[in-house]
Amino acid sequence: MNELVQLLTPEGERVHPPDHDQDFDAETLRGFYRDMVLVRRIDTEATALQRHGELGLWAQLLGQEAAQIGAGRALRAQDHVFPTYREHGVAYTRGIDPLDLLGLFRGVDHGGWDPAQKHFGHYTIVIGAQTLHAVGYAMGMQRDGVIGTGDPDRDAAVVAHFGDGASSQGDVNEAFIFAASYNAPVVFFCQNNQWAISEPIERQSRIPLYQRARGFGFPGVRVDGNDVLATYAVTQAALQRARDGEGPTLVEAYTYRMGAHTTTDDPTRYRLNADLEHWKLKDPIARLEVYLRRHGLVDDAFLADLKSEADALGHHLREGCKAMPDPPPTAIFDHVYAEETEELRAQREGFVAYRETFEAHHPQEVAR
Amino acid sequence: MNELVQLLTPEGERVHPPDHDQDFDAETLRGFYRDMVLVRRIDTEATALQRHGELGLWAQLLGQEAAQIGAGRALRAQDHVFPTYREHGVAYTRGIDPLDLLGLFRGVDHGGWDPAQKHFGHYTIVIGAQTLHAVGYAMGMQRDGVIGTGDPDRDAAVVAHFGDGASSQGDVNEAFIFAASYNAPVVFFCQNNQWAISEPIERQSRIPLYQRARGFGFPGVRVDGNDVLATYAVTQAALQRARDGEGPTLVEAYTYRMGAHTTTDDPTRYRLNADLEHWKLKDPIARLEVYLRRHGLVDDAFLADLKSEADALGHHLREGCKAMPDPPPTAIFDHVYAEETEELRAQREGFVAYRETFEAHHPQEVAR
Amino acid sequence: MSAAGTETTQRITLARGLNAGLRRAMEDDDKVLVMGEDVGKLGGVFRITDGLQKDFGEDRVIDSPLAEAGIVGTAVGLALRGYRPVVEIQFDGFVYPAYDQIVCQVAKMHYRSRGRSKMPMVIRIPFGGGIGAVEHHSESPEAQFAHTPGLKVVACSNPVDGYWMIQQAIACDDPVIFLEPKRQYHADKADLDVDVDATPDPLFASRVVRRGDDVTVLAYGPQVKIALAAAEAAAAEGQSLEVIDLRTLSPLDMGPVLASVRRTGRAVVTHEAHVNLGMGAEIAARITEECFYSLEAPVLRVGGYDTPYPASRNEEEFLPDLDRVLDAVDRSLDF
Amino acid sequence: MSAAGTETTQRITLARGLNAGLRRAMEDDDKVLVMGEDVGKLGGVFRITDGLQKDFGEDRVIDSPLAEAGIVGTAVGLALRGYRPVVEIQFDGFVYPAYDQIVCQVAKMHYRSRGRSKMPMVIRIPFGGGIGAVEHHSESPEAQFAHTPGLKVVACSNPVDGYWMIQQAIACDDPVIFLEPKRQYHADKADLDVDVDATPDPLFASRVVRRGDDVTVLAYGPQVKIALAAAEAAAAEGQSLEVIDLRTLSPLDMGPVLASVRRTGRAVVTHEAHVNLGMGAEIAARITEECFYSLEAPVLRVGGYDTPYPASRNEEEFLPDLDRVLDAVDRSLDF
Ligand SMILES: Cc1ncc(C[n+]2csc(CCOP(=O)(O)OP(=O)(O)O)c2C)c(N)n1
Ligand SMILES: Cc1ncc(C[n+]2csc(CCOP(=O)(O)OP(=O)(O)O)c2C)c(N)n1
Ligand SMILES: [Mg+2]
Ligand SMILES: [Mg+2]
Repeated sequence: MNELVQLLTPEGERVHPPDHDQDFDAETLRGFYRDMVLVRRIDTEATALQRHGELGLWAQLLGQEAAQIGAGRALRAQDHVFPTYREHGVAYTRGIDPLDLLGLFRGVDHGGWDPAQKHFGHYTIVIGAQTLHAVGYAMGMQRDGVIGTGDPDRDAAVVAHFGDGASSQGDVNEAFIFAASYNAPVVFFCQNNQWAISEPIERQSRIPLYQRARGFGFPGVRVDGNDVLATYAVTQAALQRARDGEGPTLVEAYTYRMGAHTTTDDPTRYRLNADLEHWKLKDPIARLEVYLRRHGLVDDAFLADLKSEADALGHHLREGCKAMPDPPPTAIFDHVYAEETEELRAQREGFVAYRETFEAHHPQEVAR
Repeated sequence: MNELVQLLTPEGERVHPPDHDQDFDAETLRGFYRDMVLVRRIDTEATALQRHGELGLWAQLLGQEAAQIGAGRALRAQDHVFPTYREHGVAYTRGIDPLDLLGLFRGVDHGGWDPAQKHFGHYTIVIGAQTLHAVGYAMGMQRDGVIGTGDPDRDAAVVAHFGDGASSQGDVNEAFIFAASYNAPVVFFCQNNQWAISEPIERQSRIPLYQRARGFGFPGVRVDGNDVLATYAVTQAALQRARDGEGPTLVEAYTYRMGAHTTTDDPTRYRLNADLEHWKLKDPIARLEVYLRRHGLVDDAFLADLKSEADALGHHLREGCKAMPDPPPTAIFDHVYAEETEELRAQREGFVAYRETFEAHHPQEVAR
Repeated sequence: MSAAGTETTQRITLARGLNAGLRRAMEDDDKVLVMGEDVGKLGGVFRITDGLQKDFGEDRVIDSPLAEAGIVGTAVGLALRGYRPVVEIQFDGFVYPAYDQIVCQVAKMHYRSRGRSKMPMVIRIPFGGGIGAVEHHSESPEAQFAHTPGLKVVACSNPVDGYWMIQQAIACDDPVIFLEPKRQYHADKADLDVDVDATPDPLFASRVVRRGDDVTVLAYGPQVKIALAAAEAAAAEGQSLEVIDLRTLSPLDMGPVLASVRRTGRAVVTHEAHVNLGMGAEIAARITEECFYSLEAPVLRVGGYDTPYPASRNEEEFLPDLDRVLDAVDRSLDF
Repeated sequence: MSAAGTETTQRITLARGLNAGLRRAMEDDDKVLVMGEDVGKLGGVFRITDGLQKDFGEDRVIDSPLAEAGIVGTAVGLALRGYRPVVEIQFDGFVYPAYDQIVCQVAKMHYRSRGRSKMPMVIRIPFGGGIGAVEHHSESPEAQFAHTPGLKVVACSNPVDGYWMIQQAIACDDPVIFLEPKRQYHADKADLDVDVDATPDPLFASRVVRRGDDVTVLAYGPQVKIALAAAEAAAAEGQSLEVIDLRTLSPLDMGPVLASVRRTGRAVVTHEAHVNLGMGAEIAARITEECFYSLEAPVLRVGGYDTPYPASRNEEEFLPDLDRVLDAVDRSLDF
């Protein structure tokens, strides 16, 4: 499969593709490694929190760490990201406290960060809807004059994340059309983890997904999504193209969903264990670790420090999650509108009055 | 533009492309010519009827006769067509009385033929919606075992018509995905007449539309849509592929909308007259006429007969249209359901009773 | 091999009732197809189509690409070709990408063709909240479909109805939006008699599920259980509530409703959907038109508030519960 | 250069009022964008955006590819980037491909983000029938949007309101579904005072447009003219109708409505949308809840029948007209 851009093989060997090769210093490589380890820890902790009833659900990213760290680290501060519900790794690169990701899955809010401040949109659950938002946002950047000025601190681009299943949605294909028509500065980043819940990629497309882009008039690249170096290099190039005003690119990060779709899913009903075992050999973290160790770029002290850091992160998540307060009942009525209507105000008041009739009878119950 | 399949040049010269060449006997060629002349007459008459207030609207096909006759004549009886609102030429090849096309535009019904009997669906006005119906119908053919049996009277396929503008709709792209996924026996026939009302094709796609198909994993072909021979040959091949079980094809018939979008449109607001003049030189009927005359395949008698036939058709349309009765008022309530609800029956009865109160006062008014 | 096995009575959940009903419909008519996301090997995220692909094959139980307009749009084509597609929408909140196909195509095909093209399609939608889910997984979209002429809309509330109603909906020559209260799927069991030639209630009929004299409580889907619990609680305080399971939302079967309200003089409607322009509005308007002089109080409505569905830790306060129904009953009685 | 030119008073149609309002909003705030199919050179199929692209350029008046989800979805992104998109849906019946983006994204973004992401978008929809058009060109989808929390829904009925309301809707930080009665676009003229610093009525307010004592008639959009004509005709027969132009459908401004009904004791609501679950249902339910003891008759509803929109030769019978409004008034008075 030589159409796949790869810089680091599953065996941890550095290879040099003609198009996207790049040198990385030790610091950067260690950084990628650290990122992936920490992000996997976020995922493991959140999964455990779900098992312990602290979260209602968790969408695991196990196996997709390289794709997300590569894509996330290629961003500049001024770039903007539109995620699905699984981009915990990208969120982490945007400086979002992983605790803020849990609120949605715990059921205390629909997303705990400020999209404008973090340059990272809210998780979008309706498959594909965010890709159009990404294109519109990119059109806004065009109108703001932050494309193709040559100033690296000014030129910006957008990344639209989506999955292999999402590639079948009308919205996603319309996003391709609008992006091509307006030459919008957007990178379509598809994590092809080969499953849309129980449906294999073959149900969505009979040919490699990256080829879809050509039919809309812009380039598509397939990158080894379990190779953080390749993902970084390819995304960086695509982002630069966009910032330079050369328009959209589709990046297909070829990876594998090593976990279940979410914590409520049971993949044994629809896929072979052998498949999973095969992909474990391509683990994104293991291959970078082999490379780093072989070249003496990490030592035991680094790894021990990282382990402590991960443990601390785990602790932060566990304690933070359990301490996360439930929203007050009246939160139901907050922020429906920027300018609240009298109608809704009256409904809120009715709600409060109604609850007060109970409070009189069962004060504790209502207090929480 | 050698990507364009052409068998007959605008100057009426026969050329022989490597892939889709075909021999046509004189009878067939005269048939095509006759078809196009009659279909243009239908269009002219309907346009005139609109001007005289007999139709509320008419969607003209002027300039698209070759695309439609080529596509329509390539069908076998058992094939099934899903049209837009402009496929008057295809409808004619399916044996639909052109008068039945007028009802929709006169406002007496939403379509006057039986889709199952004519193997020609109802005109669909919501752009692109019918392409999914076409794929579903083709999936039904697969389940009925009428694909790839080798029996020419049994093997069947579907044609989904749509325009260049429609290529931007989510539905159309989803139709591509479903067709590819199920390898459905469907020909996507896109008449790229270069305009979606006032928007030029460049707004929808920056590359030739036929290339869209490749990104979904099936072939696309661009054919000279003003060349009835080429359109026929290319559609026939695509249909045969579909009937043989080899899956979908996108045919882009490259043509030009010589009229307005509809009779209510004013193209002078958005396009240059020079453009139209340029395309007049590529007229689909003129070029075949030149060819037929040059090779002595038509004589004055044939042309005179055809003229009488067209005149008779015009007469039929004019008289038929004017005589078309308005639906009775209660038609509003007919066929909402296959199994009418009591609720609706009551509403209908209320309507009748209400009108009867008027009848008592103004008998004539209600009678119509 | 039928899910019924050899016994004539089973204790089943709503999920099993629907599964058995689908199975029987597929056995009875080989034009019946099941389509949707993950309906094959997985058996759907709620397992309603469990085992069907194994027994009926991939041609009849079709895993669709991830695109709701595509699913419903291809189902339209299959229906035009003579099939009877049963479409599963994975969650209520994901029906909207298919909204155009449903309201402009599915609903209008029979009318457009003046009866020549039938559209015997069932669109199954697991609906409503109460399962602690994330955004878009707890919606109640029924009013929008009920407002659309050409569609029929029903909601089942219990395992036995699930079994029969799904078969009746599939047998109906009109498109039916079939709402399934997802929080009931695995909640309660009921006795189902599958082998007898039972004559179930008609599909488009409401049913009095508890007799009473003081106030009529109207509910459907997930709220029927709550209305019954409210009636039980009210009885302890000497109030006699009549509870009607509406079952059909379009058409409405107003006969039993009007008869009841003429007797009780009071009505409360409850649903999870937003109150504003929810089913309760229509029912209140019709009752008032028909029983103006019988009414002792205005028809009162209990429903989801007019806010988006909240984060799940707030859904208990958002959803109508026994107390809110009783509160409305009291307000009606005090009027 | 403003459409207002130098005169302060113009006689304008609704189409011109909207055009002038859009122009002024674009002059006042350069974040305001216009987008949609054919809104550029053509000026829209109804010419509402006539001349705007010429004067404000292709970056601010954007011809979109032919895809409504794409139009609204990209408008969401533009709004998130700080723009104020005004989207034109070409005809009512073509809003449904964008339905998912509208109800799941536009309506919910502010709530989802707990107020961090505003969604100041206007979605203009020419709505209603009466122009003899083919299928899908005469729909009245307002109830579906009014049922959706997070959206605001208004309908203008005359040229002066068109001019002011479009500007107010654009200035609103919430998404507004802006309904324009297409059969009124070029029908009547009114005097518009553009240069004075007028203080128009608030956007979310109903307005009594004719005083009367016997029956309150509630209308919006294309039905306001009909309600006024009915009042005129009724006056000749000695009946005094109060007519209220609702103007805002979500939120409803019930104050003037309730005050009127408390006085008249009778109300008739009229709209082109299907009666079943139309705005009339909600209004009837609310009036009855609030004015139970003032009502002499149930609130009566006049509307489109519960059928798909018919072929245009039948639309006259389908649409509520003066006679049907008066018939309801008579029935109310006879109750
Ligand atoms: C419109 C819509 N339909 C269905 C769903 C239910 N659903 C949630 S995730 C999912 C599969 C998504 O697959 P993919 O795009 O490959 O992303 P992945 O989950 O693999 O990251 C489905 C069907 C949804 N969220 N939205
Ligand atoms: C969903 C939808 N949006 C908008 C329209 C209005 N409309 C009717 S025809 C048309 C242009 C169609 O262009 P194209 O697909 O190229 O077909 P053509 O009319 O050129 O044959 C538009 C925008 C519609 N009918 N349906
Ligand atoms: Mg996937
Ligand atoms: Mg076109």
